[in-house]
Amino acid sequence: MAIRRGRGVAAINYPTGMNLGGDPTQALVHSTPTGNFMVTLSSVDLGQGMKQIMAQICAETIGVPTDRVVVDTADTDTGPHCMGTFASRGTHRAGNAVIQAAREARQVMLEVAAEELEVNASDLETDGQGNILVKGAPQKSISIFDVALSAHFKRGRSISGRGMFLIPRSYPEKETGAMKPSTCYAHACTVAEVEVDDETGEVTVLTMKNVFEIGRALNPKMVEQQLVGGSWMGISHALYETTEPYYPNRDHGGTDFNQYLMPGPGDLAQTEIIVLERPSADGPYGAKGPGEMCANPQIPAVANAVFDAVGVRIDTLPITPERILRALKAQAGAPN
Amino acid sequence: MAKVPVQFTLNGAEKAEFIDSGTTLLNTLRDKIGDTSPKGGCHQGTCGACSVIINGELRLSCLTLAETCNGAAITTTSGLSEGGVLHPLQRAFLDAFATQCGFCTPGMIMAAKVLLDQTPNPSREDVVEALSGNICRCTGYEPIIQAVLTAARSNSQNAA
Amino acid sequence: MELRKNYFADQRKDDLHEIGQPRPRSDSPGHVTGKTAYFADRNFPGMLHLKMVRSPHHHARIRSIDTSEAEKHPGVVKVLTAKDVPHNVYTILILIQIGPEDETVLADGKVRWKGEAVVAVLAETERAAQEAAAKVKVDYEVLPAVFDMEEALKPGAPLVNEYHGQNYYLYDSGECRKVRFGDVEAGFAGADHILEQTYQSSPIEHAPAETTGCVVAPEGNDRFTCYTNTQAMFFTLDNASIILQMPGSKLHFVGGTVGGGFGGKVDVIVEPIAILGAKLTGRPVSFIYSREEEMQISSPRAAEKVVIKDGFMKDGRIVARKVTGYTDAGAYSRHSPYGAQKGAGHYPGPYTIPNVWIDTYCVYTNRTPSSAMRGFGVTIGDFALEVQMDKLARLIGMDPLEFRFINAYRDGDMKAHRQPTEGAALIECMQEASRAANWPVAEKYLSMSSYTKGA
Amino acid sequence: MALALQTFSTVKDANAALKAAGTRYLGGGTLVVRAANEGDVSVSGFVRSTEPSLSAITVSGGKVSIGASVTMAAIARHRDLAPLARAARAVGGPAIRNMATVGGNLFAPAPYGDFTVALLALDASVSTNGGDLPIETFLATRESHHAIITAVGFSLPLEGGFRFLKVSRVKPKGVSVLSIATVLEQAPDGTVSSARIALGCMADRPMRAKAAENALLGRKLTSDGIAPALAVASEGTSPVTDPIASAWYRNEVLPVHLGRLLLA
Repeated sequence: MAIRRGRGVAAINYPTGMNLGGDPTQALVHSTPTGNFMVTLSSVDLGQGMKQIMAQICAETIGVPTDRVVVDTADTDTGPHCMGTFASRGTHRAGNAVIQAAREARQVMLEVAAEELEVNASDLETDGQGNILVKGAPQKSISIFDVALSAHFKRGRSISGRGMFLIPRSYPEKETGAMKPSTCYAHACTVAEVEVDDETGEVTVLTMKNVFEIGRALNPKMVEQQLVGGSWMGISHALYETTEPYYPNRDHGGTDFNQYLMPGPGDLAQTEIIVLERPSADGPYGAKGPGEMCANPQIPAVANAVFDAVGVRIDTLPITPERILRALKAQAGAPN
Repeated sequence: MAKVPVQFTLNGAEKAEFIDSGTTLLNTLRDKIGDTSPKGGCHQGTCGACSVIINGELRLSCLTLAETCNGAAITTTSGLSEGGVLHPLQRAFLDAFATQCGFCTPGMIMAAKVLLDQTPNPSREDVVEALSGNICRCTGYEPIIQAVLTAARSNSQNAA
Repeated sequence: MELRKNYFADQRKDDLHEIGQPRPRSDSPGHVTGKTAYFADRNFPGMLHLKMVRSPHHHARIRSIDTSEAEKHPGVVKVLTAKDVPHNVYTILILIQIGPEDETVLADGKVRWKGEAVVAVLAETERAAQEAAAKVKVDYEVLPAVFDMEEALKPGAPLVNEYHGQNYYLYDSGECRKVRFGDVEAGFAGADHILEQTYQSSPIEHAPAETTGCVVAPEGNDRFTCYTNTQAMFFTLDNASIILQMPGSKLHFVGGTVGGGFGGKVDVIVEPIAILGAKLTGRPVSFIYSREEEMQISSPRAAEKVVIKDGFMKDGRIVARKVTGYTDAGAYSRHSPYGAQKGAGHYPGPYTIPNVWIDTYCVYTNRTPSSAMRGFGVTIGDFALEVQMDKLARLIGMDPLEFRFINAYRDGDMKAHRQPTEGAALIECMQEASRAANWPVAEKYLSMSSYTKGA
Repeated sequence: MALALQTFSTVKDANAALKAAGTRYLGGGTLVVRAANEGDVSVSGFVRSTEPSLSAITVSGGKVSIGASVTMAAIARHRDLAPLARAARAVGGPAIRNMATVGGNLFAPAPYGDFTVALLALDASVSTNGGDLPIETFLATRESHHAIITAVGFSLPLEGGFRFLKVSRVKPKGVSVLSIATVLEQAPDGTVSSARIALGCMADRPMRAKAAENALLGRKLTSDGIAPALAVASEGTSPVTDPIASAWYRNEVLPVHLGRLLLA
């Protein structure tokens, strides 16, 4: 018996958005009478944290702390249109729409503040803590709480804004395929280290070192959530997952979590995540979509590591112990 | 058809309901009593999202008939925080960013609670074993393992 | 996780108040206390449960359907067949003008995959619906089925889907989406080495913790509220509106808190039939996939086949790449025509190659209809591309990481689909990976930059 | 029809109720409640008995009796059953082990039923109110077995004489690729004097590896000593093919894992 070790690398990029279909998302932002802000969307949070990220984007743009922003999403009676949560588009598309809506609301807010402070709106700035200050004369200030009260009860203004972000549809040119399939690209390079049991074909992923370039980590802890979970799913795709384990025979597909296989908590690779940020030109605060691409590079990295370990290529996913064992036997010239 | 009575304590409060015989505890808790913290992820016993604690033991409420729980003390995740203060495990899950979609979270917390009740200073292997019946598709498990280890440490610090 | 701020610092503002801050998630307290409300946490008095009778065959003609015993079963309130669905033949991408309509809400005359929905049973309890579903009698004439994309594309193969008329999606560019850049044959002719390899994958299930489903409640005013875990609210509402021939103003969708999606909840499968059930009975309706349905009935990631032929030089430059990609849509389009052409836009990967030829096919077979999943149109392509890169490097005795540096795209490089590269960062990712994984590469690669155009 | 549960204080009364068509005995619920939840309409009612003996574990004079309602968790933590703890812990995750019973495990189809593999190696007897059956006889006919299992009995193996291995793809709790239980006795010179080897997943129910048992007799537990046993380990197997592994794979790796267990 031999446990053989190998490592493999893979490098990838990933497109953000659904340009080939046309890709719009809208957002509305308004303030409450006491200067809290409501973001209204129809975008869906699958667990990736869309609600929190939209709140941070709105807060940054308006100039208030995030806990003064409430996100109301995914009620079609109130929320304006969003294409949906897929194609790594949520943060990018909805984020841009929220920025636009928040900017418009911020402008009204500054105008009301300017009237209260008897200065020009262009001379005002926010401190990020809930106050509006005169640039260069910060002792002259007003709270956003008071500005909102004034707008509602005194000046009859709606501190609100509309956001619309549309990537117009790109139609591929028929003969050449010229097209603009994406808005911006995220990047990754992953190195996987594995051990392969050459008598059973079992693979243990020892380490997974992932470098991701994602534009901008809007909330680093939430980015980490996506990337750690994605790295796990990449390993799962590489080694475990299929609904048709014996295709072209279509029987024996798993119907539960015992028989549809994925790595358990005892199968975890030691996972390292490193994030680079090259802001995208058109993303909200430079963000790109990290949610999908983070599960891609591990698959070929594991495949290449398996080859490095035992010298057989498994070019069909998933790379199961059975496929490795059959390949090892073929390599050894044994009948199988 | 005739209903049968069931009676147990849920998170310390007495509950009595009339249910159809053969109803699972999961459906009784969710549909009759209105505690939706246990989730129905599979109804097969393969995902752990419906985990509850019955008389101190971790059980799957989807495979447990409510009638077999008469007189039992049942704990669910909705009953863990007291007076608006989160249980240390809940706090640790928050701090470790150990929830994404959140659907597996109540079951994970139940499994972790039983572990810490029985093994206050668990090893990583103990935690892995304790969570092994609970499926998470989002996190890759590591943040959850870390959350449980952190909660154990904070418990032992408080006790010291 | 480490943020490596030394890269691209000149392009970034790091002094923001809220952006870049690890704020706690506002939804997590609900998650850890079990208070977060998912669609299935809504329970309405008098709610009916919908169970689907499904095809046991991969491909069959339906001779007859007899629902009489099921209708008489105690607790059954309504049994639905194709004739009850106002606009039964649909396709979801019709909203962005990608037709034809090719799928039935409930099978009408034919089933094209094992598991296809044929009859919907609505009953007072899940158990009654299950028992009644078992009493529905469907008489099938089994037809030859095709499960392999190459077989399906051969002349004389069983026709999977009559709405297409052939076993592939017909793009405006023909049988496949094409990308043509440079002269790939000339590139091969001038290459030191040529390697052609085939890569394949199996369908992959999203397997979210929460299964697909919805709960529909009549509002009492001709409107219906649909609590759903769809990934796309208006996309689902608008498709439901078409299928039900019901103005969108009559529909109210509430969702946005989903127990995992990964692309598996974009198909508009459960909502229309549940709304129809609520409309025809006047009762709330719950239609929630069982775990078995989630694992075997809901769309998986497509099986794919990717053939890559590369011409490359001893010095490591790839001079020609030809990619033929096949996406197995299964029996119906759903999102697959989009995914296949997204692949065409993705190849030849993040590398600058002067001569490229890409054909991507969306093929129909009698497998479970596939659809979007995390990395749609790209994940399997990246597997193929990056294993191929490893093979090329080893063939010329070059370090696989250095080989990628030689070919990596940089700002300004023209891509095969004729967009200049912007915002590249592949080189920097590889540089950092070299360091993090202790995988040494020559100094000249460590001093490269995505900012400067390649040779 | 709703799925009513009938509870009886005696096994005798429960046995009588089980005669009704469609009724199934409710042990831990991991098999029958799941079947009902999944829409198995052949299940029309549950029957259970609360007779205390069903939950009893007795160990005396090296003889063990485990009531059919005893859970895997109860076995795993029982001081006198320490050698079996590994096999009991091989079943499911913690919640399943608190529910799954010895009686239910006897009926669990492959790839489940790991504990029964251990019972087969231990040459257990299976008890009902009608008497005792050797476990091999029971397993061969378990589909037609309608009387409630009340207990299993066996002799505790000698110190170190019992070995158990479960191989799964998912750790730490995945279901079996295969499982192996062995009860070996060795002469003072280290040669094997008696051997029982039971296999899980190598057929649709636990089976004995009789050829390997015979080939082990008189041999030492060394690489060379066990080689003849490994060579015939797959004799008579007809492994299941399921999403975990194919029959081919199970047969290929059986000798590998048996060898590792015997040399451990």
